[in-house]
Amino acid sequence: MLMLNDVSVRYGMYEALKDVSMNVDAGELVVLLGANGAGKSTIFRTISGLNKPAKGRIEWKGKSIAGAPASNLVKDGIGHCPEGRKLFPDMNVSENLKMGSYVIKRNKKEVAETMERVYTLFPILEEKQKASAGSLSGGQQQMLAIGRAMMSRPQLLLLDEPSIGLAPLIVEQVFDVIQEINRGGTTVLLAEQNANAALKIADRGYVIEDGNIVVEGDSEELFSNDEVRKAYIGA
Amino acid sequence: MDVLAQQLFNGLTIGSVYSLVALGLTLVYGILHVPNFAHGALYMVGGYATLMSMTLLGMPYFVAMLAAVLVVGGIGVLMERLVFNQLRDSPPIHDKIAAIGLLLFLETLIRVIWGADYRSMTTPFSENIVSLLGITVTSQRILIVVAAIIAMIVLQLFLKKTMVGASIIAMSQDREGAFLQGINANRVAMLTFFISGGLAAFAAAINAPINLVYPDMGHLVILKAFVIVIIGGMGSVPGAILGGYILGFSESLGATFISAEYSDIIAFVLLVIILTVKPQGLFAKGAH
Amino acid sequence: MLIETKDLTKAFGGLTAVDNVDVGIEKGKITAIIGPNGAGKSTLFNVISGFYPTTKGTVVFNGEDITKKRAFNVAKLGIARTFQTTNLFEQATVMDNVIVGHRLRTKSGVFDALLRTPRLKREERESREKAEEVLAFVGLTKESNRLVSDISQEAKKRAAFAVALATDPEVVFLDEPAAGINPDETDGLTNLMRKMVDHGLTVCLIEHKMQMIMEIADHIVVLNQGEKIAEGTPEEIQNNDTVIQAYLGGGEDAADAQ
Amino acid sequence: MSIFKRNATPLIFLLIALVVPFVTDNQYYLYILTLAFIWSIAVYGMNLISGYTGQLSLAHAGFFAIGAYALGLLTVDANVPYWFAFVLALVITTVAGLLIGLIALRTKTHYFAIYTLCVGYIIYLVIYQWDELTGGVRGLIGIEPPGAIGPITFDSAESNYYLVLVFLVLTIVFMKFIAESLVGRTFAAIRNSEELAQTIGINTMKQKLLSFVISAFFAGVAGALYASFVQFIGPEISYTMTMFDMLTYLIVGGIGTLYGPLVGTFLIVTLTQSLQFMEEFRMLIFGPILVLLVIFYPRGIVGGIQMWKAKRQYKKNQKLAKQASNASTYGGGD
Amino acid sequence: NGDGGESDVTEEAEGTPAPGAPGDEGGEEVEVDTEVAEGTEVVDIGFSGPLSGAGAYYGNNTLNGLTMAIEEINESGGFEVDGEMYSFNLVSLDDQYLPDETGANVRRLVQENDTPVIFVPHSGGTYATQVFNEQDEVLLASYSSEPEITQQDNDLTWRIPPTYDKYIEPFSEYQMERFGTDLAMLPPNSEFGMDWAEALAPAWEEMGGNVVHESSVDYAQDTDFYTLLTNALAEDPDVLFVGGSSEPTAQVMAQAREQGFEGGFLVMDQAKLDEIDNVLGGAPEVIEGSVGVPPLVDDVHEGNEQFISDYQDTFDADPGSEAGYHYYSVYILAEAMAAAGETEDAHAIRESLDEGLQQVDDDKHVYEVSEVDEDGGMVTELRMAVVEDGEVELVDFDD
Ligand SMILES: Nc1ncnc2c1ncn2[C@@H]1O[C@H](COP(=O)(O)OP(=O)(O)OP(=O)(O)O)[C@@H](O)[C@H]1O
Ligand SMILES: Nc1ncnc2c1ncn2[C@@H]1O[C@H](COP(=O)(O)OP(=O)(O)OP(=O)(O)O)[C@@H](O)[C@H]1O
Ligand SMILES: [Mg+2]
Ligand SMILES: [Mg+2]
Repeated sequence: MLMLNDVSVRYGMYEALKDVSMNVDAGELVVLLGANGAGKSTIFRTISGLNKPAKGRIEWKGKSIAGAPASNLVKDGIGHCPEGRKLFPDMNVSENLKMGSYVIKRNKKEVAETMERVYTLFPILEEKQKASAGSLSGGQQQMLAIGRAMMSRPQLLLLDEPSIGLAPLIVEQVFDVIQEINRGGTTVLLAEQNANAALKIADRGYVIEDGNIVVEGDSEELFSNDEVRKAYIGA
Repeated sequence: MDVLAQQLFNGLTIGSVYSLVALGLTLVYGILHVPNFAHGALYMVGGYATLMSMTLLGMPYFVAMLAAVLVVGGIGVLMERLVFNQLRDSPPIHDKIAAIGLLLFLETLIRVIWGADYRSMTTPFSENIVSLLGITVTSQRILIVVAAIIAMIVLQLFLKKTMVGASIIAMSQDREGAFLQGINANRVAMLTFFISGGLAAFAAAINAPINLVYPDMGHLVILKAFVIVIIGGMGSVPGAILGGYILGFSESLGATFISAEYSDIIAFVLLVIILTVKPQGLFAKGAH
Repeated sequence: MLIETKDLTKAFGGLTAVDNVDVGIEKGKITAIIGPNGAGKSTLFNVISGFYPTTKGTVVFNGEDITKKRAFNVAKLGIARTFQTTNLFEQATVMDNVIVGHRLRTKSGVFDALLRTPRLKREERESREKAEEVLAFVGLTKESNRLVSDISQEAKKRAAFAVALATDPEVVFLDEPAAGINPDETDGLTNLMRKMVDHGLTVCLIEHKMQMIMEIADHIVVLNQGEKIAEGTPEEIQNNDTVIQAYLGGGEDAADAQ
Repeated sequence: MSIFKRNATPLIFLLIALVVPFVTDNQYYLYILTLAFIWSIAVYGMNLISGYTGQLSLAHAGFFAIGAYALGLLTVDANVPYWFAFVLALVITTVAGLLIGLIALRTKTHYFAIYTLCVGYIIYLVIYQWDELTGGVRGLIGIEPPGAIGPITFDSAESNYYLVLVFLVLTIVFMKFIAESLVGRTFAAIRNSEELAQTIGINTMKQKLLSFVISAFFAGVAGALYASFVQFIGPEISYTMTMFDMLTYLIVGGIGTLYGPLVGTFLIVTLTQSLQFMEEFRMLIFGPILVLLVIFYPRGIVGGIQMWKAKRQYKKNQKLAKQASNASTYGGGD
Repeated sequence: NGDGGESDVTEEAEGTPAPGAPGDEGGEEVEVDTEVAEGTEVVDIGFSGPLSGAGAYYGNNTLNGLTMAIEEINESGGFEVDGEMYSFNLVSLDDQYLPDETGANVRRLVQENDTPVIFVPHSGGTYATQVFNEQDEVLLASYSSEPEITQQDNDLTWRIPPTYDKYIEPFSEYQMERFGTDLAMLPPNSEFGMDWAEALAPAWEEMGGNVVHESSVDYAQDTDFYTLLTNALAEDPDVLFVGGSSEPTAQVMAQAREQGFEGGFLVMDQAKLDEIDNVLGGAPEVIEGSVGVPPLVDDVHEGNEQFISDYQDTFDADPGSEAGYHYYSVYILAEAMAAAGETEDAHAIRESLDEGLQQVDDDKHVYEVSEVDEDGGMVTELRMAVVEDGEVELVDFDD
């Protein structure tokens, strides 16, 4: 469904991605592992149109999308829950969620349904509907960001380190939700440093180092790969 | 005649105009971070567009007003496309300079086409005098106050209650976050400039009948609008409205109780005092 | 203790980012500060280094109360720091960046500049020599004439170290020095930090890379939601339940990266 | 020898400037050149704070006017001897710069720009309204030409030209010395990042204030020279439009460059004169040119030339680097 | 001039627009506005005024007066000086109202066109020029009613309009009689307005009146005049002193009526009653009881009939006094040159202005100027215009 072919991305002179190739099939949950600064976010930003690739091809549902503006890709079914959350701090929780449904805004029923679903997944958000996003705790903000990304009813959901800064208990909860979203039919591409937890719910994974894909395989393979264990999972 | 009541109404009138101009400025300032020094020129062009639609094309007042809003809104969009969009990543001084270039251009253009002389604009409301509660006003002045308040309410409803309006706010709060919801940045930028220009034209169209139309008419107004935007907080819609009225009232009361000569200084002194006490502005949101 | 904070508190509006924290930084040692995102680590640095005014509490450096001192004065006393997001003068060369780092140890002003006084010449020479010395120390001699915007992420980190070292500090505060660079390069930076200590400097750093922390830190302080929840040697911290709960992760799920 | 070689181009221009009065006795050319030199001194002042230190000040037409009015009032109303009045005028401008700077510099970025714009406007309004002191809108007439220095008098256009030229050269040398010294590095550090400048022990407030005060001083020098050159001043010299003119000179020439202020002022002043016949249409061209310039040559003419030179140098270096291709950038030190 | 070796008579005219006089040192092109007559020597006369920017409207009016007169003179074959026929050629430069620009322009005109006379229609430019015009030997023809410009001991200044102080007494007397003794003053904050206000207040009080309110108004920039009017009218004045440019003045007057003012207006001479009436689209009830300077078009007599109708034909607008005076002054200048027998020597021309004035044909007497006095000021016989029962009437000062 999603395919990257020899994609390179530069920030000025610095080459953050070097000939990256990968693919995600419909319904899969694929995890992207890598250290700080390895290039995970860059891959996501490039897929969702925030960065333009210097070279290479990106295909989504058979169409080339490299360089397309982010706003079109959202309409096309790619949802991105970005690093740093990027919420609208002065809007309240329900307004933030509404903004998430921008591309399906005409379909009132669908919007209401999806919002219901988000509230079921994260009951705390329903409680805090009227609180401004800026006043939420880190964990709540992360839930809101995930919820907002779901609001556009994406076929592919890009989740950039959703567990960052969350207490372990919440982390577990978030991973459960991701799994549930995936089971509901949404394809998920997930970036994580918490390899252990991620691999548990993922079908497949890629390991990225310094802008290169260095290892790929299904979850068990990666889990049992010694180097991966050593670098990202620990003893 | 009750001087105080009359002055309060005068403050309300002039405050309405200030608020409208400041609103347009604060939108582009807060959302696209463009301190548009050419905004006063848009106001001026709005005055001419209304007047010329009435005199040259024979349009009725309200139609001419609408035409002016569309024309000046369109100029705003052009400015965004051709100039400010190109300058998005350049250092902050540059868009100010470009705005000054646009200001010079627009002002000269008008002068070349229609000359530098003052023109007056008569509307069906100009001569209709109403006296109530010890104050005397023309219906044009009532129109200014009522129309401005309606325009502000409509704008606020548009921003708060419609998705398109919300997308403008969203972009002001987090640009990338907005992109990721499918909001087309270019469209929002153009829309913002359109509204901003339209508001300037609207302000000019309702105010010109009690004043005059001439190429310099925007100079002082824009300076004061900057003051208002800073007092009210950059990008804050309620702040601009409140600031506009604060200034309108302080001027009319200041001219009465302090000094008429220095009434134009009030705005600037107010700003200097505020920034002296609070360098980040009155309604600054936390430090960065 | 070289630096000691007492009841140090920093609030932003309603949010208490640093909450009654007491930490001590020992001379000639490497102290690490860890904790989840938003725990208040960077804020703690900002308060100690005079960037943010303190809400409550004191900071004592070498026996002197520096709580109320502003950033530039703190730097003059010998506390240097780097930022979490590398902060350099992008459009200048590495050398120029580092030369200005020594400015606080020079005295010449406008009149020296106009009269080209011997003092100015001497200080310009000293600044350049200092810059060369620290660039050699961090291993950037070859890059010294390139624009900062043109060098690699890792070189930028080193350049930031060099700028900090050019201020002739007694102690350096490093905010996530290894963020955004690969494991190999991380080792390089680890060695560099060790070298700094060997040269008599005191190092205090924030890091999320646990392997690295456990390897080089003499002492670890753990913050969570603005509060200090633990401190001790790497072994103690690794086995501290509270820390595992809040940061390192409990259960098998969160055996944590790196 | 090397000093001459390094500064060859400026020195050639200086030579040309020195011989101009011998080549032509056209008073008009001398007048225009003298005016252009005076304005560029003011623009150099602006460049120091706005270009080198990165704080866009829009109050400098005000400082220019303070210098001019101080000189005018001291010579006309108070009959102070010329050069004493000149020095006093500079002291007054500098003190005004210090007081305004102390408050204004607490604000940052846009706020600073608009704050100073308002300060400039207040200066204008005060000059305009306080007619007991300033003559208000009528202006000040009968300002003295520069007083004699020993045997040298300044009653001819040529002598005025040389006097202003001397001030201009001194200004440029001053700016060059400052820019290349540790002080200049300090200002540049503040421009690049105030935060970082503070961490490396720079008292940014003090340094910004220093830069601001010096820049006001130069605006004052220009104002005082202007007053005694034109011998009549009115409030319009402090108006926002004057400010915008100065800003235009700076941007066209190249903000933050050593010769930008001179190049920009000279070019626009002479261009304005030669396009006199276009009257109103001049601005129809200038406006768009200004816009295009900031879009395509953000660092003005001088900056553009520097960029072009740097690129050429870079390409050369790349070639050399390729030839001697060896990697290894650092070795962890020892 | 002199040792430049060049005379101001630079060429034999060919009947075409002269393309920047050849022989200019720089060969620099300067705009030339008028056609010269065939077979005559050409005298360049200079002009520096606001032709762009906010003052362009005013500047162009003054220029219109000049060009009209020059074209008439040239079309009629020129004027005779010392047995030779001469044409005028106008060289105009824009100074945007800025004194330093005027300084540059005047120098340029002297340098490149060697003009013996230069018209400057504002006092700032006049002051800036007075610094050096004696040295450069150029006659400064200043259109400024500021009395001070002829008190600078400048031997080469010619003040064209009457000084404003002449109006004050008769205006005051009339209004005091008709409406009463309480005066509220709203002068414009321009130079002219200040001068008027400073002269009017003491004169009014001396005549037994009270000044109940005074505050200057920025007629050019204020967004709304209501506030100031409310304060002025709160003092219940009988007479209101107003007047900047005609259009804003009209606004102020109309708004005063809106707020219930029923007294008279004492209108400063910058504003013209006819223009005010035009702006208001004919509002007799507003201008009723005004006293002001007679609009040129209401003051038709033998001397200006032709001028007014020609002007209206050419420019499709009524001439104001600035156009009228400039028109007149060109004829005076031509006669003064004839009287001096000299087209170059500014001193000689200046000395002969009064003589020239007396020689001007009766049908060119746009105004009734009796003399050019010793200081170079023109002395005009003045009348005032009053609006009584909706009609503008002219009243001689003695009446
Ligand atoms: N806007 C930018 N400009 C310059 N360099 C950048 C930019 N964004 C990222 N980089 C650099 O690109 C590299 C890859 O960054 P990226 O954010 O993709 O990493 P990541 O794998 O998401 O890391 P993290 O775990 O920290 O989120 C890093 O070295 C980073 O410093
Ligand atoms: N200038 C500020 N204004 C308001 N709140 C702030 C400010 N700086 C930090 N905070 C808040 O203070 C808390 C602590 O932030 P801090 O940057 O110190 O965290 P940290 O421990 O360094 O996290 P990280 O590991 O992500 O860098 C956060 O909630 C942050 O949002
Ligand atoms: Mg990332
Ligand atoms: Mg941090």
